[in-house]
Amino acid sequence: MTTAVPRRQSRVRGAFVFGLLPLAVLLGCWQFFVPADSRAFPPPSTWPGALAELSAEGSLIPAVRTTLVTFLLALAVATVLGTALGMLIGSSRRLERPLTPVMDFFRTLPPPAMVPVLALLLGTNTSMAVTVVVLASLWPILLNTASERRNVPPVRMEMARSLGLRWSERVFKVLLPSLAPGIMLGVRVAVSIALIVTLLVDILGTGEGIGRELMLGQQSFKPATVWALLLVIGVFGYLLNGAVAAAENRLMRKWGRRR
Amino acid sequence: MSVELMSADGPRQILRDVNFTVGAGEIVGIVGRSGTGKTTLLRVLGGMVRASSGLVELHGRADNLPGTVVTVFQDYGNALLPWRSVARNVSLGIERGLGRAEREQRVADVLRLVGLEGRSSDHPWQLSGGMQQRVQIARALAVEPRVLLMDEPFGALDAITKATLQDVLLRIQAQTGATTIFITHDIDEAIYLSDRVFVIAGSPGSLIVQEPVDLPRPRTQLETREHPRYLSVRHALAEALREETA
Amino acid sequence: MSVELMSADGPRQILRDVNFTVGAGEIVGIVGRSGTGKTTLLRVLGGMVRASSGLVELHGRADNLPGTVVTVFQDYGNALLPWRSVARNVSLGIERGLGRAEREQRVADVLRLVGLEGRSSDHPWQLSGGMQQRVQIARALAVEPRVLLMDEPFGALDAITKATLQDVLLRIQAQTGATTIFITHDIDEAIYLSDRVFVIAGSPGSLIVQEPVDLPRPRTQLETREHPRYLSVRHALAEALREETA
Amino acid sequence: MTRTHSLPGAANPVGVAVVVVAIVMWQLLVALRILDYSFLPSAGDVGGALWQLARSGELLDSVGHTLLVTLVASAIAIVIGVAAGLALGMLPLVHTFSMASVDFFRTLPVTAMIPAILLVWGPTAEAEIIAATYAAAWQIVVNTTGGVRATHPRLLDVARTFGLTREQTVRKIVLPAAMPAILVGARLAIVSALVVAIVAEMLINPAGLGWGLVQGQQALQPGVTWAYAVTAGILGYLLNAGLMWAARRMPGGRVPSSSGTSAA
Amino acid sequence: GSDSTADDGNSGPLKIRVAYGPGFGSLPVVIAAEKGYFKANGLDVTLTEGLDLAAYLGALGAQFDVVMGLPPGILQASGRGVALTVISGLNRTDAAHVNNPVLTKDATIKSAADLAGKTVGVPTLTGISADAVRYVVRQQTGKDVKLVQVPPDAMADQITAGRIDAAVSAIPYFTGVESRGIRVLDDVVIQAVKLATGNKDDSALLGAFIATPSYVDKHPEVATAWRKSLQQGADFIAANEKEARAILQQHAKLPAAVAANAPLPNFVATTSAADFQPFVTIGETIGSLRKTPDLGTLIHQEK
Ligand SMILES: Nc1ncnc2c1ncn2[C@@H]1O[C@H](COP(=O)(O)OP(=O)(O)OP(=O)(O)O)[C@@H](O)[C@H]1O
Ligand SMILES: Nc1ncnc2c1ncn2[C@@H]1O[C@H](COP(=O)(O)OP(=O)(O)OP(=O)(O)O)[C@@H](O)[C@H]1O
Ligand SMILES: [Mg+2]
Ligand SMILES: [Mg+2]
Repeated sequence: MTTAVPRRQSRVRGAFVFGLLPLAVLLGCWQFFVPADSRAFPPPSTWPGALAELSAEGSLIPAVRTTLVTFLLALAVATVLGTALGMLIGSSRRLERPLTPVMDFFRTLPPPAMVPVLALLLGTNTSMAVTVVVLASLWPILLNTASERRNVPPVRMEMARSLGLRWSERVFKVLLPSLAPGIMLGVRVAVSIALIVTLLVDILGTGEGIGRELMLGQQSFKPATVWALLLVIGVFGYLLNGAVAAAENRLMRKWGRRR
Repeated sequence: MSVELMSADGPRQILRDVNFTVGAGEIVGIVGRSGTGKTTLLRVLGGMVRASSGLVELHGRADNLPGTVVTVFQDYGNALLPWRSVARNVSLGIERGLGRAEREQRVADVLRLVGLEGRSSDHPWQLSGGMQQRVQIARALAVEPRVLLMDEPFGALDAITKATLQDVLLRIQAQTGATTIFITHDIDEAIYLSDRVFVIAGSPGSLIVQEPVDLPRPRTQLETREHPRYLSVRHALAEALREETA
Repeated sequence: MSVELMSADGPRQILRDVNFTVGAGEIVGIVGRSGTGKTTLLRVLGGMVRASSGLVELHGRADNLPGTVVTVFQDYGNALLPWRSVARNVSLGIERGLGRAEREQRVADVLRLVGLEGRSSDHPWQLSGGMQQRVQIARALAVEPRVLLMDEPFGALDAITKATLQDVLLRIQAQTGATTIFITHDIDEAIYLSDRVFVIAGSPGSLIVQEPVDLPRPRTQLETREHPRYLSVRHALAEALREETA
Repeated sequence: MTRTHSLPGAANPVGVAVVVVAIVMWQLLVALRILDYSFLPSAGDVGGALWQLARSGELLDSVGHTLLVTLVASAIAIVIGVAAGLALGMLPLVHTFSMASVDFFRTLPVTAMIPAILLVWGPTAEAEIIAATYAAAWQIVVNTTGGVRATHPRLLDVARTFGLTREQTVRKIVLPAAMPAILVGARLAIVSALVVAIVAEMLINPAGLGWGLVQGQQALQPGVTWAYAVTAGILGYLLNAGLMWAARRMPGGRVPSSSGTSAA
Repeated sequence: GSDSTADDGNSGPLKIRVAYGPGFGSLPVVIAAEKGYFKANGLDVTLTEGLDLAAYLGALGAQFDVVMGLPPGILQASGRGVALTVISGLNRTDAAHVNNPVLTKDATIKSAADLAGKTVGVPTLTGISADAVRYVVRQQTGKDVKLVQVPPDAMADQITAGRIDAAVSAIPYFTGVESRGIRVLDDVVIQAVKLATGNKDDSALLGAFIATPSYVDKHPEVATAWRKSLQQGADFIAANEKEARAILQQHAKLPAAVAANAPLPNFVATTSAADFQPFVTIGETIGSLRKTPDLGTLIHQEK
């Protein structure tokens, strides 16, 4: 933990690139060992073409935009809501006990079952899509925040009170930063859930976005398009998580928690 | 006042019938064996724990105005914010109200008082134990509290730093007139700083001695400790602490 | 040996050219001002930090056998396992090798030595600061280490508990012959316990004094402190510490 | 202030009361025709359908199937996820050379992979288990990795000073320190496994609650559809409660209630 | 492949694995299984019921020997080079057997052509109804229509709630919706087929069963036996509608009223290339069909 600071930085950057090694190996094996005419597993070399075709149709960019808007909006709402609720639930057993059964219940309702109901109540528009995605991706943030809240040393909150900090100061200057590692962890999990559910809602709800292209590809037997889109989604997830991880790393370094 | 806390086997009484009044501007040192409830008493005074019976009043009021009663905690490791630099830890209590320039001035001042002027951009985990405790003291001083509660403030410090900070405390207290209550394991420190020394003893802890220290002020490390009254107070306190053990 | 650590503005040298040999069974006390690198030195000895130059050898070997060198940390608050009870914290180092009955016996023994026999089922956060530190000491004693490193072990304790534990340490050390290196801010404690007292001073810290304490053993709190040699050692050390400040 | 952290799952009258209030509200909203959709039946209708399904034994069969798949998938996911998370959290080399791929793979929607899974494993419970495990494992991997990496450095110093072997350090220090994060991961994972099992049942393997849901839709019986959805929710709650119950009883694995130190 | 027939032929009925979508449309399959027609025709059928027909089609030849498909999907798969042969038809829609009517509350919508620019619910975004709506609107107005996926059972509610302007329903989901003030318009698939054939044709194939050519080569008797079984099922339904409905009710757990009153499609086990021609036109027009398959080899020809 001593001279690791400069190395740590390069390790983070290294992880960002070298971490793709297993994926590269997998794709390589796929390319060379799976027969070129495989119906379900077309070799990766055919994917860019499929993507280009989609892009030439003019449907790729708008689809990506639609999906991105829903996803980012939902992730932002889920982060704010999850943090706020997690903070409440983590700080009070009196709130946690009555809410847990209801929360666990709603957590388990499969999103495909929620979509029709919310479509009824809210309409098939972006706000419905965002609601569904929030309802699905809220939980990791909420649970991680609550768990982190229970682990904040009591001395820290007492200190804030003792210094005469206002409620808002205690929350924003002491509590939220204390919870940041937990929130970050929750966001990292939520990112993938939110993306997956956004795609699902693309299909079931708004009928637009990458999810729709994915399903069209699947139902019209264009496996290369499907895999290419999955690659795009994966790369997007990887970039996004890279950003979250970088933020998390910075944070943890400030915390003195990284070995 | 009495205090009960929960333990593995039900509630356990920590403090019993502790009653006292501290005058404005008075300095009170609390001594007592480990685990007798000194920290708990300070927590009650600081409003962090509710007494199961009895109450705490400040200037005749049961509720504290924010920032008037500030505590320096024993557990400095958790009382500092690891993500803030030393300077920003110190400024935590004065970020509201004070202008930027004035705030930076005040932070620089208190850091100089505790001898950490060069370390303002380090983070707490880059400091030694004693330095962390000094940051905590600086943070408390920065808000210029009316009542200062300190739990073993100088416990992690070497003799020289300790003596320096003791004198800093006395000087600042004389300037601001802040009522000061502190816990220490060092009888000499208790006497040197205080107007009265309390001894907490027993389990559950109770206040067995309130020894007045009528030594003249300003005090100095050399002269005060040679004063005859100093020795007699020291004797009385040592007696009280020893008796309890026997 | 020298040590560098990273700070906000690049690497900072913490210790410079600290070289010494400690004989088997010797007791060494380290004193020095806050922030001079005492804890860092102990971390190097305990293998938690690598020296940027030089090396540490134990009985001529550069690598430690597990459990032979045990450290008691300064920040007891972070060093105890919050999810384990007192007894299970203490048994951490002896869960391998020892039979269940023998282990429980040993845990009970060391808890009695540090005066916590009634608190074995409590969790660390239910203990006072001094009690937590005693749990940490008990945990180290339980493994019967060949080298015991302690960072301000008795800093959070009142005078009586401290004296008791000092004598416990001396008795156990005499029985086991463990090499003991400890940091303290209390010169008297350093002298009372040690065969040699080291003074670390300056920034970066260096070892400026290695004062032998040739007081007879066994030592007792009353007699030893009245020994003429005691006073002369105390004088020499106080001098060394003061000089450094000037 | 008590810091004993009794976990949910024990008798929880207040929690039950909240559920009852929610059900009554639902019934009222439908009865007062504020919610007036044939697709959204009243709580009473759903209760009736539930009772019918329970009496005919269909419910038990469906629950049995889905529960089994979920439990097996969760168990596999927890074992694999914790192991992988420990490796990623503790071995910098592993972290460097695979974390980015983890981030890649866990963003892939399982639903899109279900056809591929069907192709390899067929319309079987195994296919469901594979899909559910895939979805669940990532949550544990990420949470375990995060929890492990946030362990206070002093605790690792303690492990080192007592000469704990790597295995002991993991078992006695790192795992318990990361346990709150792992438990959160497990709670998320169990629910993921359940949801994906249900989706797989709707799409490729006609069995269990998922198929019951589809049948309710096909049969124009929203009561039945909702009965299955509600059952899924109840199952989710019970699985969670069971997980927390098991966590409390894990040998030596008391859930730490506080990573901080005494307030004393 | 006559040698392989000898393998199984002697040792009892041939085991085949079949996947199909649930619902009224596949009633003959249920009846054939229930009444033992498969067994009588030498087939030992293992049935798998599920929603994702595309996934089943993808697993053809691997996990399944015979799967159900809808004409647009079959054409797309074939056009994409998936080796497949249609071995039987299943059900049809025509003026007397309306299967996919447009539902709406909007007074301005009189026919499918009025859906231009509207939001329309369809059961799946790539199915027959979706293609048909898009085709009709495109042909008659040159405009587009916004499609959203809505589970058929939720369509009436969505219309009532004003979330969608109209929906393309399916048997049996439009039964009784008039009582909620929803109008049931013409079958949009029939309309599309009429448009695509220049009014020559007014009936459309809705479902079919397919196998891989190699499987059919290896087991030439399967196609015949399968078709025969389905036809027997269809005949049974025609002759014993009540009992057939009871079996359906039992199988799909339908409420008695729905099972008794919902219209039944027209079940026909045979099919021909002509049935697929309109869908080729539709698919090419709306762009869902990129490469047109060879209709001449698509349908299984008995040798
Ligand atoms: N949160 C708590 N729950 C239960 N018991 C507690 C709690 N905090 C402290 N105690 C108990 O109360 C008693 C007094 O503790 P306190 O911390 O006040 O002692 P202290 O006088 O400050 O000791 P020290 O000098 O060692 O810091 C101890 O026996 C301790 O175990
Ligand atoms: N992790 C770290 N990163 C950077 N600098 C550090 C780190 N740990 C300690 N230091 C610096 O090293 C110097 C010596 O610290 P150390 O903890 O060894 O002092 P100490 O002698 O134990 O002091 P004290 O008596 O106050 O505990 C200090 O200036 C401190 O700021
Ligand atoms: Mg205390
Ligand atoms: Mg130190």
